[in-house]
Amino acid sequence: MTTMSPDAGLTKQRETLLRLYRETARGRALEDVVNQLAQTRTFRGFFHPGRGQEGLQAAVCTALNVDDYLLYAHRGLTYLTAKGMDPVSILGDFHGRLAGSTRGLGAGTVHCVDPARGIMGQGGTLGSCFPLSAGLALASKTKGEGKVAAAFFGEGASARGTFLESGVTAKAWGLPVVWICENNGWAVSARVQDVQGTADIAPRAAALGFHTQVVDGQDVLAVHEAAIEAIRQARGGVPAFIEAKTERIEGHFTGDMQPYRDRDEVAAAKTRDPLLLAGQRLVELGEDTAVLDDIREQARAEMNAADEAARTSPLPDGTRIHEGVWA
Amino acid sequence: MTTMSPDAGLTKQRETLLRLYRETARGRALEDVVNQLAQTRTFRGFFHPGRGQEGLQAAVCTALNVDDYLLYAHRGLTYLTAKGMDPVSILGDFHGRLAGSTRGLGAGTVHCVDPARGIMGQGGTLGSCFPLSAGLALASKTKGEGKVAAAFFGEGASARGTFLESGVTAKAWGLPVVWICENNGWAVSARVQDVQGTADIAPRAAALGFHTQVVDGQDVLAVHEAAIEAIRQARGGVPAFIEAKTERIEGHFTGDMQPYRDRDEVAAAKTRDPLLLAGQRLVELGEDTAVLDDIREQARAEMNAADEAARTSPLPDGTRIHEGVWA
Amino acid sequence: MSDKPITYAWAINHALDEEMQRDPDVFLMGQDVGRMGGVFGLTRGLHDKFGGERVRDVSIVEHLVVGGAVGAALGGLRPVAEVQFADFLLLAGDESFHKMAKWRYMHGGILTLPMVVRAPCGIQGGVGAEHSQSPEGHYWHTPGIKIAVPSTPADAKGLLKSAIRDDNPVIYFENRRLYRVKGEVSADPELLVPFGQGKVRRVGRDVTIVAWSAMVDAALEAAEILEREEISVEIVDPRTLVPFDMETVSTSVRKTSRLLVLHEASLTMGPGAEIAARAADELFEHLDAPVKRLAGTDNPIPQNMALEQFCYPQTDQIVSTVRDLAKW
Amino acid sequence: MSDKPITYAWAINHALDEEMQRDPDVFLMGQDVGRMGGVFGLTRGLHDKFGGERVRDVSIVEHLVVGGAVGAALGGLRPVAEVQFADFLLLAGDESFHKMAKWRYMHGGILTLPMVVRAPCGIQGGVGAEHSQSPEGHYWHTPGIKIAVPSTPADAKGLLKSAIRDDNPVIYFENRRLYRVKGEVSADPELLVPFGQGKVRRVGRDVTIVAWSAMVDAALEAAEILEREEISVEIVDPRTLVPFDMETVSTSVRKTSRLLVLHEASLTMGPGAEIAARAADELFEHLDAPVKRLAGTDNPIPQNMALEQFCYPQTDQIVSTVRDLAKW
Ligand SMILES: Cc1ncc(C[n+]2csc(CCOP(=O)(O)OP(=O)(O)O)c2C)c(N)n1
Ligand SMILES: Cc1ncc(C[n+]2csc(CCOP(=O)(O)OP(=O)(O)O)c2C)c(N)n1
Ligand SMILES: [Mg+2]
Ligand SMILES: [Mg+2]
Repeated sequence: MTTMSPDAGLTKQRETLLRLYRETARGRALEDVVNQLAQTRTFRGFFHPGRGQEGLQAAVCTALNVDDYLLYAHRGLTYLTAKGMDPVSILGDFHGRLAGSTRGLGAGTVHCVDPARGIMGQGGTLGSCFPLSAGLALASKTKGEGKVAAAFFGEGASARGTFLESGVTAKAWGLPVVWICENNGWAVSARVQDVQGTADIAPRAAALGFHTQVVDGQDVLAVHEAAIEAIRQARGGVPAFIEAKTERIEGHFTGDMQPYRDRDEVAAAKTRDPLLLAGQRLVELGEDTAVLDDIREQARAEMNAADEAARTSPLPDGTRIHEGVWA
Repeated sequence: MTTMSPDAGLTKQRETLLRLYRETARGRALEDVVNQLAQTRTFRGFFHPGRGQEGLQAAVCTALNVDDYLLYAHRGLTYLTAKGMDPVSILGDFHGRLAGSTRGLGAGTVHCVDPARGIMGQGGTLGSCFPLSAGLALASKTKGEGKVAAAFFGEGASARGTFLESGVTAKAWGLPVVWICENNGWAVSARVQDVQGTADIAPRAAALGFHTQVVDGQDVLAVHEAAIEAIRQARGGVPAFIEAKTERIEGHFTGDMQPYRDRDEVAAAKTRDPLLLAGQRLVELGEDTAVLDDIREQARAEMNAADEAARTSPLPDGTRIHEGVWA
Repeated sequence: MSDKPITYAWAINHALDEEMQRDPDVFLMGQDVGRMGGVFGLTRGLHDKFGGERVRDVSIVEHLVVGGAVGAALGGLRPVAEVQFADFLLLAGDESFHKMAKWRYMHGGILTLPMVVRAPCGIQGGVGAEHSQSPEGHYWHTPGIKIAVPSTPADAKGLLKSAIRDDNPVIYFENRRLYRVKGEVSADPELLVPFGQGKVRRVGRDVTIVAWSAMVDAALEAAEILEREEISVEIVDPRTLVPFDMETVSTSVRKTSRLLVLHEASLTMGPGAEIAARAADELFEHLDAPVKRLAGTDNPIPQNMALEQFCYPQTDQIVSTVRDLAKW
Repeated sequence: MSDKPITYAWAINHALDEEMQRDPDVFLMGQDVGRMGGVFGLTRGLHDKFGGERVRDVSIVEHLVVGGAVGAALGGLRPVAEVQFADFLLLAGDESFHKMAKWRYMHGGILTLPMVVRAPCGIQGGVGAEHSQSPEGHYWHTPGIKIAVPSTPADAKGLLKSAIRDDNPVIYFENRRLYRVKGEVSADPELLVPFGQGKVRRVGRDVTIVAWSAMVDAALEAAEILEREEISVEIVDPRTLVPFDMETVSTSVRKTSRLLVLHEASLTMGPGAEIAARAADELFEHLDAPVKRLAGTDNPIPQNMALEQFCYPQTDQIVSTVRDLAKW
């Protein structure tokens, strides 16, 4: 690594931060559209708001190459936009229309897919990302493609048995997997300590020999740096793990009022909003607030336009259910 | 704990060691009978010889109370005899006769059962002991019975997802489980490093918050002490884990010539025979070799007599298959 | 807990409440069953009433939920485990197909596993391929497991209570489309619905429909329409698949000579196959028409809510199938 | 690899060898498939020939074996995964029932999963309830998975090669009782057996038996005995269950008017139910007798080898069932 003058370092940091701010803002703007769709009952399925976790998703996904594999999680949408997916095809899925990435079959976030950008989908059963990411990483390694396979999951899902089975194998085979645990402390209504007897997930990856980092998930720069290092390790054949301590600001799904959760805790979480924090940091670094306002405005405009395009796409008809079972 | 005079300490150690020697010898004598049955094709199923691992099995099971739960593993039989099960009913299972604990349904070691002695059986799928032991421990805890649930498994099985799911839950609920990993370095033909990327299993239990000990599995006294401590922890609500580094002296099953394994390694393993080592230690402590010879002779006589009783018991007829599906 | 109509969901809640009250060995375990009262609200109030030791939240650990219930049952408790969706029961494959079904038998028949797994099934709400299935067929092909498939609030309560008191492992499939359906439910805590006793939901002459769970209501609706065309439909609800009450089916088919089996699970190798096969053997001489099956389509369930209706039998399809059958 | 008779086990080995030779994306993964050559010796020599990168040993990680194969297939490889016993496939419930079967469909049909899982099935050798099953029925009820059930060495080779070249996920059930059975097998590496094409194993007039896997030999044996009584049996082996060749079955039943479905899996909700149900519908007017099923008993398989014979159809039972059928 070359050394930089303090000034160059700060400029670079500001550039990175701006990029992460933009991706965080884009993800949030997209979710705002989805919330709107949910409120107007245009979208009536389940949506798991990512508010509070957009920053870390942006920070990791912007560190990936376009052809690196991504298995995203259910909490929000920033994984997808930050990895380069077209918001029209994401929103097309929410509208259940042919513009969606699943051509009208899906409706909602769960199965958005974009293989050209390495976005290989999501399972409806938590923890299924572990063996799948190991398999994708194995394919990349076998073919000498140099791609990593990144998989996101919550701390709840990190208790699934697939974590262990895939972890020992990834280590034994030196697979380029990057596993990112979004530890928001809650799995629906269950507090992690209560059901797992610990608040810390990283030790279980370290025990298997993964390269392991624990990072403040609300600090986009810290997460971004951790991601770069994890990806470097993985490309070198050491499976890597990041535990990002984060905050679930909203309920588990849209409409969940979180009665099981302390109000003060939620209030405290709100103060750790990653977009807010990144914005403050940028201002500290001398960025003009107008620039930030503009970024957010652009993001909103982009997502509104995408929604317009998606909602006017045709609906599938009943025969659609029979397409795609077989290759 | 009260302090003892050095002499009293040695006497106690010798007594304990003698007891462990006897149980190790009994287990070995029983296996010798089974090997005989296999050689004469009286028993034609699979048997996984425990040679090399009898000592640790004896050392743990003699530390359990008669009503503590036991889920034993497939490697050998010393678990069962040391927990107090009648060799006639074990051998009855090998003969597939009504004297067997499964009344002729089983034939072989896998499903020997004796609920009166806490022996709750074995699954044919590795790793199924983890959730079952957690459930048994939960029952004991809920009912305030003070029993622990001990489960044995190899290092191969410790990669099964059930380990993780049951482990986090056992920790969260403070369940009295004692998990004993017999780490013999091999799962059939697979060396643990090659398929799990590590030779050490204990860290994955420690990561979940288990009380964890690593012990030389060929040293019966060391294992016995570790077992006493683990059981104490478990009864106090801290799930406990023991990794016993041990040796698989024979092939995976009777008849497996281990072509995949280095001869020197096997030869070295043989020098670490737990019965041999315990005998040497006893002699060092002043025990007469004649006493040891006598113990082994008695064990042989006991098991031969048991075999005689078992083999003359009636065979089940074809209707037996329909009994016991439903309560 | 009066005799006035309550929902299927409350009927389940009442059954749990009463049985926990009656027997201290009964306890609940599952994701969010505790303070939250279940993601569908089925266990509301039970955590407050019985405490965290008897209403146990877990992490995302389906193996532990089912396998732990097996262990707890062996240890003398009577667990009622919940998976959030019936599809997730398949994740605990070893624990459900092997441990729960076979542990007793493998160990000579001397151990007992009194346990229930509650499995919310059915297509509703755009939850997609892994949250919409009705996998009762997979378990009917697994000797050692009893299966309940209630279609009404009264049966939901009575069968769940029987399941909890049964000394065998039971999978209790509750259909999410029925949760808000109301019906009269007895407040008598000793009123059980026995396993293995089907019920004639509607008396008719011309065609027998065998249907359970949410398909019973669809069948009843179709029967009303057909009645206007003077086609008289008899509807048999087996209520449990294991044990299966073939006698009630036979009695009906002996009368009508025509059989339609109706279910939500996908057609091929679905539970209708077994019933049709038994009819083709045991009732051969009584049949005047081919045995028909109407069932879910042979594809995973799409997440798009608008497409769900195409994936399981709708009333008009039932009507036209019965109409054709009646012509024979 | 000549045309002289080889065993079913070697036929499988040859298929793997040839396909690995042909396509560098094909690789094997499973417990002990490497240096040991598999616990049943099926992969002997392949590790030496193709190296550890293409013949991969794993720990006790069935979830990873099946789910890893799904991932590897998505990444452009063509995995051939092995579970040591077909029963263990049920352990990877999420990975087989959900991921493997549905990942393509759930993602709009734009991803492709060319993968095979080899699953040794069948009752033999006293390995008990969790190592003896034939769970093809569970997977036939799972849209999105193809299923092969070869009964001869030639089909074992030809179907496995087709499976490996197929772009869909395939479960390949190889019966352990057949491993040592010999038969002529073509050495032509391009001779495939297509999926969905049943085969008439024996031509007859009076009764049709549908049988696959190890039950074909039992059916042939029974047919010889019945021939002496002048009962002429036609035997149809579907060879694959998905796709299922109903046409060959129909043609046969149209001729014989009598159908017996024979299989090793337990009777209730076994694959025979689907075939019988289809016959009861589609062939109703051609049937002169009840559709019969003869299958495994409805209990877990005991470990006592001496009891195994009571758990699946034996030749004498087939003979007497056909004899009764022929009387109609
Ligand atoms: C195997 C499985 N079990 C249960 C569920 C239902 N479920 C969906 S999200 C969720 C909570 C997940 O918690 P966590 O992994 O911490 O992610 P978070 O929602 O907090 O982002 C649950 C239980 C599921 N989808 N899959
Ligand atoms: C789930 C499962 N997978 C595979 C097997 C087949 N199998 C039986 S023993 C064994 C090796 C076990 O290794 P380990 O756990 O280390 O125990 P050891 O045999 O060394 O005592 C295997 C793979 C099984 N019984 N269950
Ligand atoms: Mg969480
Ligand atoms: Mg081992």
